[in-house]
Amino acid sequence: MDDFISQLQSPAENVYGESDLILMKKAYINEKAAPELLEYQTDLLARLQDQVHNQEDTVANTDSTHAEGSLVRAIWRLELARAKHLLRAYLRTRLIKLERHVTAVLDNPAMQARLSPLELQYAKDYFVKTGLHLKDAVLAHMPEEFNSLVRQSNVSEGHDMLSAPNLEAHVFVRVLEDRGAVNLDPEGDDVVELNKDDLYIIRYEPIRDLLKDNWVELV
Amino acid sequence: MPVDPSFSPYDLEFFAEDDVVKIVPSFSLPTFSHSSIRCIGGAFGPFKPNIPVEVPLWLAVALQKRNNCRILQPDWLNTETLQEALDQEKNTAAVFHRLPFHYLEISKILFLHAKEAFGTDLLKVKELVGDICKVRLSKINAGLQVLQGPMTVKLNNLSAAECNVIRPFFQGALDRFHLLASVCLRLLP
Amino acid sequence: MFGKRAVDLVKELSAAGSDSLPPYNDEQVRLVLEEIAEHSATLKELSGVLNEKKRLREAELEERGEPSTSVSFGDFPEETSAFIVHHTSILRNKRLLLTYMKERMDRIKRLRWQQRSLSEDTKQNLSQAEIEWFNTYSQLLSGYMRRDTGVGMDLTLDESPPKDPDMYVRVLRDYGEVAFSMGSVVLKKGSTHFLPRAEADPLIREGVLCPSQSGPIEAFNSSNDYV
Amino acid sequence: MAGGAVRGARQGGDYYSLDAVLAEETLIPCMFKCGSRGVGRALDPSSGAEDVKPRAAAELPLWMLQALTSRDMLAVKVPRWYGEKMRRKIQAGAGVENLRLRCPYFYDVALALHATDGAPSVADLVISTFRSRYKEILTKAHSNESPKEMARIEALLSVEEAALFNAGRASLDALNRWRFGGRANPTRTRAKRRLDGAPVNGSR
Repeated sequence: MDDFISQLQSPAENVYGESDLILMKKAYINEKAAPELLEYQTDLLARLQDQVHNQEDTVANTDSTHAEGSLVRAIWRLELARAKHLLRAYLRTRLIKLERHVTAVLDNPAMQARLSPLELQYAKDYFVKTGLHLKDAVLAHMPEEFNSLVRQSNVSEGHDMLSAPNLEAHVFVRVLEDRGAVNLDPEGDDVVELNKDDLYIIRYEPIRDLLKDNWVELV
Repeated sequence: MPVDPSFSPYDLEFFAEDDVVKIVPSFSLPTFSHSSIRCIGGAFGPFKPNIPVEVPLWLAVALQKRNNCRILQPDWLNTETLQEALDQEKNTAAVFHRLPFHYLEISKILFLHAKEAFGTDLLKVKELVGDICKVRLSKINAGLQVLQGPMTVKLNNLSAAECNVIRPFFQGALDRFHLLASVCLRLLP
Repeated sequence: MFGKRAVDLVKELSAAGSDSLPPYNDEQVRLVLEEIAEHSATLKELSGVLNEKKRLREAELEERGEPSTSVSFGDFPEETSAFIVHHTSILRNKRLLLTYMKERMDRIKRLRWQQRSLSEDTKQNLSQAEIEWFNTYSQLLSGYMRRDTGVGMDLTLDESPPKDPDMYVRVLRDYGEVAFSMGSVVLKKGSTHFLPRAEADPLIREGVLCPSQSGPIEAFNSSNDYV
Repeated sequence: MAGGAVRGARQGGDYYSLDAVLAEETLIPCMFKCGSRGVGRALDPSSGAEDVKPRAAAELPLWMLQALTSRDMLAVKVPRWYGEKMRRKIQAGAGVENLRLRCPYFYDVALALHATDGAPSVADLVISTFRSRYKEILTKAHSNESPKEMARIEALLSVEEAALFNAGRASLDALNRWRFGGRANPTRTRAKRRLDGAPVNGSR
């Protein structure tokens, strides 16, 4: 009977399906390759962190004194290490990008909305602490008209000291679904045909929305 | 300092370990349901002695290291298929033969941990993979040498390692071409 | 040339390379701030002169019964251009000073990703405020990584992908019997064993073991005791 | 910082970028269209005069130009390294020119000058230069020349080109070390890590 059930449960469903781990890997690759911060994968992170905690409990509660348990436990531990590595790498990549573009992110409500609550708090604290250090060392000793951290002087038009991500940078992109012609410039003079499985080096800006909507993935 | 958009070859190896290979287990797990291992990434198995099953590469290697399975040679990683791929690669300047996206990583891992799978062909297979990689890299180079300005470059069938190795240079060069050209365009009346 | 001192600060960092932290140049920073103060004083003076000239010109025109609204600072290019030169020099000095500080802060930050505290050698090269910045940043990062209030993971760990928790090792010299978590093993020179990585690591560092790619062939069929 | 220059190719550069601020130190030949009070000694020490006279020539750093040219107080001359002689050399084959010697930030300075002055010829020239040198940079970056030869080549390149050249070399080195390095996964000591926490073998 067991045999029969296991036959029904073809490994294909499990092995080939997009598990949360595979989704996490893709989210990490996209995040690392994109010049700007992407949307925080709230649900995916929550699910995967849950699964990691559950699995850790299972490992702790599995008898490893016999060979069978010890083998399975080793496999679980290896997979857990892989899952945690991905989670850490994803969060680390985002944190480094967040620090780099913190002023530009905080200056833009749409960018702020892409952060997790913890990241948003971190960004605010980081900005304040960085600003305090720069103020103590430099800005407080400058004439008043020049002592802003976001404007070069009080005659600056707007915030002219931000470090914004370079959306014109090129990225490697793979097309996931046939999309057809896509304009690369506003005039529509430069058009590229995006078909499934195509691989391109392309400017990030024109494919920004396609990435968000899962038409393409970064490589 | 920008976030480095490149991965290290070891990162790519890590990514490749999710690809599936076929193994022949030499064990079963009678006390586990369906003789399978329920992991975060799915339930792997069933593991029955001498009944082939597909598992991710990381699991295959871990089992093999513990003498619990034999990894089977993948279909695309044998002398005939590779020889064919190499010939095609040589005969077409602009087109790249379709290989697994992680062909270099997978073959490196298998050459290290599953030598037995290749039997006496091991050296020949290794050599073919090396030749294919060499031909492809020089084709990529030749293709990219003709770059004359800002453009979107199609790279169909390039592998992960190949993309990664050209990434820093070509992203930088294309960024530069684009920047220079966009300034020039603004000159036009 | 204006801004020379400040650019020397940035050149110091650039020449040292992104992996090192030259001593904090307190004196030079102070001199740059002084230069900025001088520019600022000159700006005030020039702006006084310009306003006075403009007022006089306007009065002159009004006296002649001509419209005076068209008078602008641009009518006095000698003072206006000097004003611009000083103003731009302040902006330049500000950018260079902040670039110097921020680049140093970035390098100090990266130290936190490698080590929890600063070595005495490194401290020698930092200002008091920079040492405080390291601590501030360290607290910030630790807060983000904390289990109760943060993500609950130490992000500074494992830059490289994880390995199998167990590994093959070859014994380099006779070491006798050692108790491992999975049982006791006699470490005899030349023999190969499959051990928990964390427990083998200290012995590898000691030179007793070295990592090995695979196990002994004879073991190939021997461990299927739960088939 | 090599990585910054590769990834950060953009107009004006980041406010806090070391390379961007250093590029703006480049001295450009100019002519004052009007006099300027009290800045003579600072801007042109050789003149020895307090004030700058109208039509006075001076070499001013890039960062100072825009504010003056936009008010028509300064005329910018095309620096010699973008001049007619250079143009002829480029046409004859730019591969051999030592750009580092002429202007370390050959491309970024051109873009900034162009933004300041709208000199079309300069933008045009640097595009041809990059186009004709690009292939050589790529080929050499992926060649098996000796370290000495590599250093010699790098010394001929502008800072922007050198960043590309080194990035290309580093990623190929990383691939080859991984493929032929012998060890399956070399242990990376924490001390060996780069300051930004990225693995040492990460290609830039």
